[in-house]
Amino acid sequence: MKLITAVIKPFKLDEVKDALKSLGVTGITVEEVRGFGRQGGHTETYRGAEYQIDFVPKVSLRIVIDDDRADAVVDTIASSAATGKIGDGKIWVSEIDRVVRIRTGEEGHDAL
Amino acid sequence: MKLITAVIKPFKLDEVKDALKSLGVTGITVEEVRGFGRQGGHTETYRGAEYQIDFVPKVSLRIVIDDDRADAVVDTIASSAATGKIGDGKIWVSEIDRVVRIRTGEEGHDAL
Amino acid sequence: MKLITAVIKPFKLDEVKDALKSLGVTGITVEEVRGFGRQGGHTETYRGAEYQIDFVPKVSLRIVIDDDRADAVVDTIASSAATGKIGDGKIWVSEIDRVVRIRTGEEGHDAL
Amino acid sequence: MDSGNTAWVLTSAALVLFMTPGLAFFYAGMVRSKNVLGMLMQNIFAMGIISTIWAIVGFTLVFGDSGNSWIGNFDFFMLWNVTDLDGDIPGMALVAFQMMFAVITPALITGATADRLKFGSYALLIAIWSLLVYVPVAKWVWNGWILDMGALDFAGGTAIHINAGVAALAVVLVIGNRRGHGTEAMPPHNLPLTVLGTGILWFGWIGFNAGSALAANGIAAQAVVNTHLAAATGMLGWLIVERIKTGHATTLGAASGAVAGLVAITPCAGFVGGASPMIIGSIAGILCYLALGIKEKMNWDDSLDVIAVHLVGGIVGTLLLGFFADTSVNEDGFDGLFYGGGLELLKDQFVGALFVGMFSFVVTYAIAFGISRTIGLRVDADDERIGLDQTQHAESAYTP
Amino acid sequence: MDSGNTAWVLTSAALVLFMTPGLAFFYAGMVRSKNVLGMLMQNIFAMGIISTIWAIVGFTLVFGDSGNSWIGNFDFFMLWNVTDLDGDIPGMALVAFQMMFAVITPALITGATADRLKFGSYALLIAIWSLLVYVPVAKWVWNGWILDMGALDFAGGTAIHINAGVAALAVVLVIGNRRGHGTEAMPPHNLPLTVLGTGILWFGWIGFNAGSALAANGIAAQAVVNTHLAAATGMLGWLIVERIKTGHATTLGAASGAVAGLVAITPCAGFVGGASPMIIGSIAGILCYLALGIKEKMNWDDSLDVIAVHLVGGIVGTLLLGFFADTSVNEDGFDGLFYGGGLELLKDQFVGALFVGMFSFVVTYAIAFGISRTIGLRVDADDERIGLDQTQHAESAYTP
Amino acid sequence: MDSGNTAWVLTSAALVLFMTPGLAFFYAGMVRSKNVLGMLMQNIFAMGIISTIWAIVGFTLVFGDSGNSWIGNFDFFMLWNVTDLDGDIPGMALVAFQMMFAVITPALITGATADRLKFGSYALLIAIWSLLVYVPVAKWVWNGWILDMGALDFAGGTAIHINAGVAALAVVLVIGNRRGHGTEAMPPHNLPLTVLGTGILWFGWIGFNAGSALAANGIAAQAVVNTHLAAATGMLGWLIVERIKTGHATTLGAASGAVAGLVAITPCAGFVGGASPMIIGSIAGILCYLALGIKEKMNWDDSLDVIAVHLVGGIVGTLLLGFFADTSVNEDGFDGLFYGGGLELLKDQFVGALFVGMFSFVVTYAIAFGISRTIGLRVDADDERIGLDQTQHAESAYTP
Ligand SMILES: Nc1ncnc2c1ncn2[C@@H]1O[C@H](COP(=O)(O)OP(=O)(O)O)[C@@H](O)[C@H]1O
Ligand SMILES: Nc1ncnc2c1ncn2[C@@H]1O[C@H](COP(=O)(O)OP(=O)(O)O)[C@@H](O)[C@H]1O
Ligand SMILES: Nc1ncnc2c1ncn2[C@@H]1O[C@H](COP(=O)(O)OP(=O)(O)O)[C@@H](O)[C@H]1O
Repeated sequence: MKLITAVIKPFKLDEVKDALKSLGVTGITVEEVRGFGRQGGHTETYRGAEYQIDFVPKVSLRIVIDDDRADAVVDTIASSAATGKIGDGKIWVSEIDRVVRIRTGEEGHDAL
Repeated sequence: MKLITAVIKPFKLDEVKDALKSLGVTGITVEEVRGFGRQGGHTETYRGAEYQIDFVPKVSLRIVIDDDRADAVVDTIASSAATGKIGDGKIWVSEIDRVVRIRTGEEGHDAL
Repeated sequence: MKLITAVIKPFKLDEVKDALKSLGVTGITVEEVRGFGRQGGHTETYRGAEYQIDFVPKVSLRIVIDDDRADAVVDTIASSAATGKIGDGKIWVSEIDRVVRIRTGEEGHDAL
Repeated sequence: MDSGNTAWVLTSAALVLFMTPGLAFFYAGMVRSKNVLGMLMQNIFAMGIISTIWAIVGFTLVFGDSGNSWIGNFDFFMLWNVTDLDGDIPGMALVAFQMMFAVITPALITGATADRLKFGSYALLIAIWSLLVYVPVAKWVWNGWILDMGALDFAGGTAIHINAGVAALAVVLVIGNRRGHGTEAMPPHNLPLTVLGTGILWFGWIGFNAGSALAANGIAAQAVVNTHLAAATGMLGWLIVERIKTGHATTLGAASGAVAGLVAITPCAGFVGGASPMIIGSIAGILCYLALGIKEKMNWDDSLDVIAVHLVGGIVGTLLLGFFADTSVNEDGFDGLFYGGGLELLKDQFVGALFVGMFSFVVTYAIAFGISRTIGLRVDADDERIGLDQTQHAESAYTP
Repeated sequence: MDSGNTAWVLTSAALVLFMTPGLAFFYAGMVRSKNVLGMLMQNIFAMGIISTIWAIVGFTLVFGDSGNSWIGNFDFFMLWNVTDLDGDIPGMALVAFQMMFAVITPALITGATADRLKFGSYALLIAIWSLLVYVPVAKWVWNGWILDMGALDFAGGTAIHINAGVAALAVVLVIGNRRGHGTEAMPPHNLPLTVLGTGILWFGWIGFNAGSALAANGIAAQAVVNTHLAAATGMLGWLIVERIKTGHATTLGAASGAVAGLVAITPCAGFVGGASPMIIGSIAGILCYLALGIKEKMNWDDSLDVIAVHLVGGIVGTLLLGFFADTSVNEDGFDGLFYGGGLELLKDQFVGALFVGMFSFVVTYAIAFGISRTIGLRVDADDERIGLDQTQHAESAYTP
Repeated sequence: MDSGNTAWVLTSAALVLFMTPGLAFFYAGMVRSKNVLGMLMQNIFAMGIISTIWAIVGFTLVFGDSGNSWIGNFDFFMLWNVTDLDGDIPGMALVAFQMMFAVITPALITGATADRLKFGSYALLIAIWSLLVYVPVAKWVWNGWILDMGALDFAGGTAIHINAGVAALAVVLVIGNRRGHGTEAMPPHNLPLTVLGTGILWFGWIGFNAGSALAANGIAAQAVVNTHLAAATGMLGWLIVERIKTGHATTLGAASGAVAGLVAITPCAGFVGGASPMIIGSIAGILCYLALGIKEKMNWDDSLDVIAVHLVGGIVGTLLLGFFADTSVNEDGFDGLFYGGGLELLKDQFVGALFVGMFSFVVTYAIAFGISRTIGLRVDADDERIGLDQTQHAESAYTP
């Protein structure tokens, strides 16, 4: 079982979700985050003072998925979230030992 | 050392936290997230236009815990977060290499 | 490849970010979280009723980094986030199988 | 026609109009974020439905000169012939001013019933309530037997606050407590909204009370000062007790105390002077704080404390007027106990308040019970969990 | 000079002043969170630039007694000699009151063009628009040929709402739709702000309409009642259709319907009486709701529905006045079709509205097109993605 | 008694009342989210404590006819005998109007001391300040030697803005800078709240300045126009310099410039005419922007720029009145340098401002120092880190 985490541009969320849905992904957990990266931040002005804001709004997705479908999910996110411009974000994959569906107590593949 | 992640219904947070406290869990990190899943979303109406909102508010918990207590934590969350209705959420467990308590620099079991 | 997760006090974010920048870390993903821990919560008062609020505002950081730099990152966070007072937070490290930069499709070390 | 008096009454009507959105925010800041729009909507909607009812039959049933002291006639049905009332101010100015009172009164109830009413049933509830409870009470107090009996109510301590406070209790008894009441914490989701609502209410209340003089004169000026001082001392009274009891003076406490003072001064605003508003305000601040415990003891989920603030505050003001009324301030009033008027006024105040309270309770309970047993008054368990915003209005208050 | 009338006009000026911040919040609640400050700023900035232009040349070009009915002269350039207008009220009271109208009119446009205007270009657009469109139209309607022709516009149905509504369409046609329009969901980011804006607008509109009587008299009082009732019934009309069509009565619907009713009653406020405001309000609520479909059909991204609410609402009110105007309410008006005046007034209303609409469309289109082709009117794609707050103003609305 | 004048003064009192909540939001939007309620509470609480003090002894010490020009007597202690002041307007109308001024003045200080005052100590600070600083200054400026000397202050440039601005500096010098000042970024947490506050302040300022005419006449109308135009041009002046210096015109800049213009026109509102308010407003907008650098240079943590906006704005207005005052606008004033009055008025303005500034600084410093050394004025380091909301009031502004 794999956990796929992606950090993407906020306005790409709908597109990525739709692409994953088409791929048959049945669950995603999403949160608003802020990212620091090569994209750089921006300057804000408050009463003459300028602040460097290093963090840019991003959206993070987490998807738990069977091992054999992980690569397809990564590829789908990568293609649907890309704009080709700096700041498109990252995807990373890690190993999961156990998954449980709270409602039924099902585990592993059945829990998804 | 294990990292347990749970996605639950927001109104269950207090109950889950109290159950974990009783179990002797000493730390939890919580965030507001939005979830897409079998539960489905809902329709919102703005000036006659109807939007499908696929994401439902959820709360995510992260708990770092000793290997031998991981199953007990998972079970406790599973039972205290369950309503039996669709959308109760998931729990997943992954392996942690290293934990540090920032205040003291303690590592491993002592860091918790 | 490692994923380093840190939960720190919110007002330490700028300091930690600057320390990591100096270390050459090129990307961080940050989110607002709430933490329950030894620090304990506080009591709030609403029209005579007192509520125990167990959760304290924290900030969580996630950094994906090459294996050989992981310890340096952990140490840097630990030293820059510490106040020596209870509630300074935790850092934990886990293994990552794969990383992709969405913009270019680069993987592994190149994706960072 | 006096243009200055007209200007003041029209200004006051606008100020009172603004109070209902103010009340909406006062309450909406205190609910959980899934019920914000539900609360705002219930209040704003009162501006739609009650105004319409008032224009069609409400005004005429209160002010139509029927010759009896129980209910008006249909002379002003649909606002026909209102110019017959033109005098020092236009009849339409009275319509406008009184219409705003009719709107805000049922809206007060929404604080008690927060987070659990079906929207359509709520709409029906306040429409019927306005006709069967507000209209007769307003007639009796301002143009009927309670007035004739000798009871005073300058701007609505009895007609509005006691009336709505008792009605709130009756509806709560019918619908029951919120799910999770007493077990889950339900802290206010956005206190700045509540402070905003307080600011708007305080501002508008100047028109509410001083506009009730129906003239821009010394009594109106006295009412402005009284109103402001009662709010100020209501705040101080509440905060002092709160700080003693909990160790903190809270922002919500400041807001609540100010509103308690405003409620209490409402019946008194044009009848008292000197230091009286400060005494009335601070007593109200203290007693309303102490009254918060009632709902705990009785296990009534009066969610945002309509009973403690409006019912208790209204009673405090109505009865204290029996002590502090002073004909040297307003010769159209009577002297209270402290100004040589004996117990007469206090007794009349008490009788008026009691009768209105009982009437309002019985009729409101009957209406709520009737709706509850037919089309249902409360949302089902799932809808309550999900929240009113989504289930009643298909909207989200906040979108990231 | 009449102090009561003066007090009322000054109060009304203050109320109308407050409407522009109200409008800012009405709109800002509906945009996405990256464009909140952009929207607030466009509205607040209108208070800066338009007021200044109005004081320098606007007022004199509308009210300077040129003897012709097309454009005023320079008698009151820089507000010199305004005391010459002193009469029942001071000339400066008229300046103040009318200045607030001049400010809010171009601000109405910002709802249609949300999320995509360059700030500097917007500033230029409304400055020119105010001079080339608002000033002549205001002159014709209130002090020129449209008035002379016999058309009535009590507080600006034609001069303000039709005018701004048509202008909004013209600018949208020049700048095009928002990126993502029709494909991305763009739900309101903070509906409580929209409700707040609605409350402020409703409150301020009392001054807008009833202040237009320029006196605190029976007509002003009638206008207060009419304004409030049209808002109330506009809300009811909108919500009923909405509930039938979508199954829900929404908070945004209540807000929108109230504004629709307010728009429609604007031209009628001091000319109609009895049940007319309720009929006009509810028709407006229903028709404005139905008009929401127009932009869909035409693929116009009138982002926050300025056409449906202000243009359609303004037309509804302007034309219905041809039916409901009643000289027994205001002898300075005319009788409409239903009050024995025949088709005369309706025809004049139609001609005035049509001419203003055409003029506003052509001139606005030309101005917007000119700016668009020179310094550019729309932000570039990246800036639009990032949002106006950051790119135009180097600020964030909300910081955790 | 003139009902029109009374209506206007009561309306103005209500408008000024509303300014303190407005100020609360203006400031609260700029602080960090952990200090929102702290800021709101400090302002709202001023409405409680200062009103009460004013009613008991403040009013009488300013307006009690002692025969001397330094301090009033106790004739109106507890608001007794105020009807003796009845004349063109009721004495109580003057009480009401002046009470609102007394409330907002110390509230202005909270912007400078944001995020670090202990609540109880703050309460004590403003209570003492009101008595020892505000009361004598108000007496001198409006009813004592500064007035007699020939200095003009229509609505409080010296008595309110210079006074509070200097006091803010004195308190900052006593308590020191916020922890993290200069190293941590402390951006505004919610700029829409600041815009809301600006809207309310602007709206209320119409009453503040034009109500100071104490009549609904030509001077009041001129004051409305002047006030609005100074706000408008203050905004434009500030934004132009800001755009040149930083490349952006910000929303906070628009808000700040408008307030700067409002501050500067305050002493002038009923004494100048024509284009003067636009000149005064734009100079204030520009100079107040430039004055932002002072605190940087001096390392004063005047957190929300009370010095740059209120102190500098107040000085600008007070001194410019020496140039622009025009007796053809108001014969009760004097002519300034540009209207043939020579340097006399300018000198008096300068002396009045200087004396008030010095007095306010010394006494405020002493009060703050005294409190600081006894019960402490500043929260401890941990409480400051956690924030005022939780530590001072045991509340959270926002709950998810
Ligand atoms: N090493 C990293 N660890 C965690 N998150 C990262 C890392 N690098 C980048 N990110 C996240 O990805 C976002 C985009 O990264 P950035 O370097 O700006 O652009 P790109 O992905 O196009 O190279 C960042 O804002 C941050 O949220
Ligand atoms: N594969 C998944 N990966 C990550 N999160 C998931 C996944 N499936 C579900 N979730 C999370 O769990 C929540 C509940 O899932 P859902 O399928 O709606 O109900 P249930 O858990 O009862 O089957 C979702 O809203 C989402 O946040
Ligand atoms: N076992 C844990 N799992 C996940 N997060 C934890 C855990 N223990 C603590 N935390 C996080 O770290 C924060 C600080 O922990 P706490 O026990 O209060 O202080 P300290 O780290 O100084 O011992 C908590 O608020 C919580 O967010």
